[in-house]
Amino acid sequence: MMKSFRGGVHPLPGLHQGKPLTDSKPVKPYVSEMVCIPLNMHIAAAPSKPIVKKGDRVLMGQVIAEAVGPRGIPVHASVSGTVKEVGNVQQLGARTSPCITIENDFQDEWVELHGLGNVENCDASAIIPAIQAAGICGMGGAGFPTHAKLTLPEGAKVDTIILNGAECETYLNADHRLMLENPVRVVDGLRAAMRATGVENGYIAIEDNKRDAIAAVTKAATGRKGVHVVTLKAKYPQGAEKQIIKAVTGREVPSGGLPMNAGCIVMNVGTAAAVAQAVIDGRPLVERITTVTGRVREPSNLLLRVGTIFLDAIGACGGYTVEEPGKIIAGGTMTGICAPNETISVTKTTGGIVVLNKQEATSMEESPCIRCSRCVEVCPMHLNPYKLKNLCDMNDLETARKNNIMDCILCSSCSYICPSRRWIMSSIKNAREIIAAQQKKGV
Amino acid sequence: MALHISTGPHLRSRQDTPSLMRDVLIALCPAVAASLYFYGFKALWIELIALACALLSEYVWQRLMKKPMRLGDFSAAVTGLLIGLNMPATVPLWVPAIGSVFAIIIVKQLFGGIGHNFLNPALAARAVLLTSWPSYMTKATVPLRALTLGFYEKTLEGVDTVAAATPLLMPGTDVKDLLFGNIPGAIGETCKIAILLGLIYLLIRGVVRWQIPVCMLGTVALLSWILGKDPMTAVLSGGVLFGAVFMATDYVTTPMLKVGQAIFGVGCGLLVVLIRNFGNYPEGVTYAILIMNIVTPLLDRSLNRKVYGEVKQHG
Amino acid sequence: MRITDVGSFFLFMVNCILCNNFIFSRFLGCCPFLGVSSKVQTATGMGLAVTFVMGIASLVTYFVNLILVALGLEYLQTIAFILVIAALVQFVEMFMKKSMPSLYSALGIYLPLITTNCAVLAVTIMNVENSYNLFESVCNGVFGALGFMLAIVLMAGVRERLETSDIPKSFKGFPSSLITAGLLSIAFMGFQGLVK
Amino acid sequence: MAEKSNKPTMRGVFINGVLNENPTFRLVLGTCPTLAVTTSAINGIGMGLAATFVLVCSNFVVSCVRKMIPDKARIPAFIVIIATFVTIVQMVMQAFLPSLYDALGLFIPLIVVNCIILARAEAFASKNGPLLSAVDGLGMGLGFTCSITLIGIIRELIGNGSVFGISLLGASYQPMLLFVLAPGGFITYGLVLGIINAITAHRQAKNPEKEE
Repeated sequence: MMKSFRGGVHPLPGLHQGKPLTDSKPVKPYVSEMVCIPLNMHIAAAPSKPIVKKGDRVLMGQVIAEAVGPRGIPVHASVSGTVKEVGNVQQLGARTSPCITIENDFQDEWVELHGLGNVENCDASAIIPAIQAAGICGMGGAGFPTHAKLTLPEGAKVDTIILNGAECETYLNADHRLMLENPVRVVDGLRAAMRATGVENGYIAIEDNKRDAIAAVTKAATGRKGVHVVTLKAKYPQGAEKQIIKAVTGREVPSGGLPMNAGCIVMNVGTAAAVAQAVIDGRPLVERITTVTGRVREPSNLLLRVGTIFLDAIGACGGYTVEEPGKIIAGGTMTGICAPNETISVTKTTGGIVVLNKQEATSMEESPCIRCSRCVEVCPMHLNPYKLKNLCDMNDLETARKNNIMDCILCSSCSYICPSRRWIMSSIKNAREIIAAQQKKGV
Repeated sequence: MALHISTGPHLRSRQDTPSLMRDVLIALCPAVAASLYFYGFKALWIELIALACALLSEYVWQRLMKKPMRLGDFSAAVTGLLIGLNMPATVPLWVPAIGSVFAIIIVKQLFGGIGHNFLNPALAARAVLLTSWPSYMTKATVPLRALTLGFYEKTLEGVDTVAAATPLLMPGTDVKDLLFGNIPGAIGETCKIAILLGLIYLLIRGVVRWQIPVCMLGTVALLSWILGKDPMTAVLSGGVLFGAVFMATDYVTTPMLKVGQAIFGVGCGLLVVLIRNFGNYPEGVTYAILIMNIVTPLLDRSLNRKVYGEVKQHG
Repeated sequence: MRITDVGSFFLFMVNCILCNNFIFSRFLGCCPFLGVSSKVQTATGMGLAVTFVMGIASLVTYFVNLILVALGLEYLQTIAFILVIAALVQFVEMFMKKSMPSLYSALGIYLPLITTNCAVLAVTIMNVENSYNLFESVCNGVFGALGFMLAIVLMAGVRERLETSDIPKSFKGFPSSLITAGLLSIAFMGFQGLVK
Repeated sequence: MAEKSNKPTMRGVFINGVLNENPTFRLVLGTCPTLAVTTSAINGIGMGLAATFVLVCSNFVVSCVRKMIPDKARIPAFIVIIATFVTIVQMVMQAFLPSLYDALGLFIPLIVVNCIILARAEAFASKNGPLLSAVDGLGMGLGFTCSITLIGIIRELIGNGSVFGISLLGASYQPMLLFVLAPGGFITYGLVLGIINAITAHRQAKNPEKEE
């Protein structure tokens, strides 16, 4: 039976979500001459502290910046070579980020690795430290440190771990290819997480537009304790934490709460694979699969070293098909973030690079709301986006708060479907930032 | 090189306001064709005049008030055409012209243009014309063309016009005549087959949802049956079907939530039966929908749905 | 129109609330209608307060009128009625403040405004002109006020919606409210003739 | 504006009432009669003059007795004064203008609660001398009369093709009945009000220094 949630959209039906460009392309590795590794690829903790300096020779997998605080994670060299620069570089977002630039010597000389061995037999209490040491954070997009997610607070009742293989974002196939090509590792990762937290039920939830991946994972999961594969209806945002919990377990995360409050932990399948590598081989997270697609000559799924420059990755796909790109998006077209330039780096969370041409990139002009009620129909949180947008425009944030603006998951379904091309999600996002700032001031 | 920067979504749905309005215009095509078939060039003139006046009013207003030009969203065209289709064939041409100007200027633009009018402009205009020149608006012609091809001119001369207070319930009209439109009424509303074609198109294209038309027609049928009338005739006579498909489904003036839309439909149906059977007007559709239009803000205000994760917070 | 049985009672009610609506067909009480209709909540409060006062005013003036007629002082009707209404509003306000503080906090602020609501004086005069008996007078007052309330609440709903609208500058405020009222009244014409 | 200059002159007060603070178009007071009786121009004039009479008299009397009335009993006292004059008007009209009296009907006694009159008594007459108050009443009254006659003319012309009962638009004119019905009242008033606002705004934009 296909599981789902209420609301949502089927984005870009004419292009089949942009997926066919790369869904049958096997992952191919690509290594660039230079990597620029940001030290703030994770959220919820301070950026890692660099422990190498310019001119140092580093080995692959060597810690180059160490974790700050209990939630922090270390950053490892993704190539072997010489440190060229330790300093701030423009990355995604408004401010620059601390980065370490390493020139690749193409030796791929690894540091010595110490794995725990088989996920089923290893010491369960050693799993979480191993995950932290490997520098793993959520690879689906947010980048929450995985060891922190798996470290449950006193009294938390968690009985389910869901691996998110929905990949509902447009254009991206990174998770799809991973599940297809390396299903055993995904299942291993889930088992490791289950053993580390003592949870009995593990689900791997995959949208029904990835039949081959479902088959592969089901095969890999056969005979593994407590592991179930769930087929989800292909719909956006099926892979959003709250929606996937609803679809898989029928439970709802309480307003303002965490998945934990619904007894669930949700992890991306990519993260699970990284966990498996960290536990079995002791291998840190230094590379990930990224779909490079859109207006590039050969859209592909690349296995990229963390810190690869976007332009190099695009170059590996034959370059642009247009003279000048209009937009380069880190992520899919629904929630992806616009790259300010072509020289930012692939991080642990970059699932895709989508290039749009000028015409696609030009912002559409807002026209008045015609009250078509489509935004209300699609909102996966069952809010009234049109009302929130009006309240934001009128700057009535108090009423907006009463109308559950803080429950919005910023999935942009409303903006996507709006025939008047209104920037509903943007307005809501801005208003929430103001409200959050006010609340902080209040405290 | 300057890259564009914005928040998501970076690509949008293909369906935009002009395409939705264009779909409504396409859905009206069968009704227009039927009106031409039954009433000939007179129908064409009425429709063109109404259309032209609506577009012109919109243009002049946006020009004078220095507002962004929005003729391209086709909403004025939809209003104009709807007004035209709601006229009886005998009407003098200045009547639809005044209707269009009133609809666009007073009902729509004075409140801020598209999306801000709280009444359906075409219906408000029809109500105004109905009150102002009742004799022109209620004089309905029996289209004889379906029976005796080519003699519709004669009916226009007034020989066979039925200055009927109740063009709805002509005795002896069978369902076939009702379906094909061989009954008196406004030029666009008589041929039910054409309107149903339009409805099917709108539903397939996802332009309208089924709630409002189905609830409205269902209520009319049910209540008429309770009152001892033939439900089939009640639904197929007069402007009920046209109203339910093209007027009551207007986005701007109907509720946002599905529940609200269902209540809206039921309310329309109830009022139609009420006004038809007990009121001053032979045809209650116009007023029924207008009244529900003004209830819409209250429906939107009072109806809430359960937000994800809301209940368990307290539990 | 008179009340003789249950059926005529319902017709009387429909007539007062829908067909001969105080605002939309009789133009009575337009000032508060335009002034207190920007929010649904306040409009509801105003409507309830008016219903309350109009019911009592109809009741009291019925007896006042009996006294005037007995004394042959019918020409003092206007003066007498307006004084009774003014006093009544004061009295209701004081009474409410003391014994029904919760109701007072909800409706209190609207009470002083009601003295100059012409609908109240009008309904008392209409009762006399139509020589309604006591029951009919009170019904006329209460249902008329409910019609007023319906109108003002609908109006407030529409105006709340129009808050975000891009209304031309010269038409903001009263002009657009008046035209809104005009359009509402067009819709209300549909109810005409429901009671013959 | 009257409040601005320390010593209001008669002419200033009068002009103020007719134009600058026109009760109908500027202060938007007395909306009920404005809407209800303006189905024809003659009704407008009749209503306007009746209200003017009451305004002048009540302003005069209120101003005369203003120092005798204790502050607490102010409003009831004003109402009694106003109601007295309204009753006089009512009886005079009934006797000499029965047809107009019938046309205006309920709205003659309702002059009592016309907010213009109470507002002027409260805002002007209770603070100024008798003569000045009477002039204020006259100005306000004539301002009111002119405005509702204007609305009456428009409604009668469009809705009936005539002005003051004289057919102007010819027999072939098809009157737009809506304008003499209830919705027409609201819409005409709203449109005229909006257009006057627009004209004022336009003028102010042209010569901004003249207004101050």
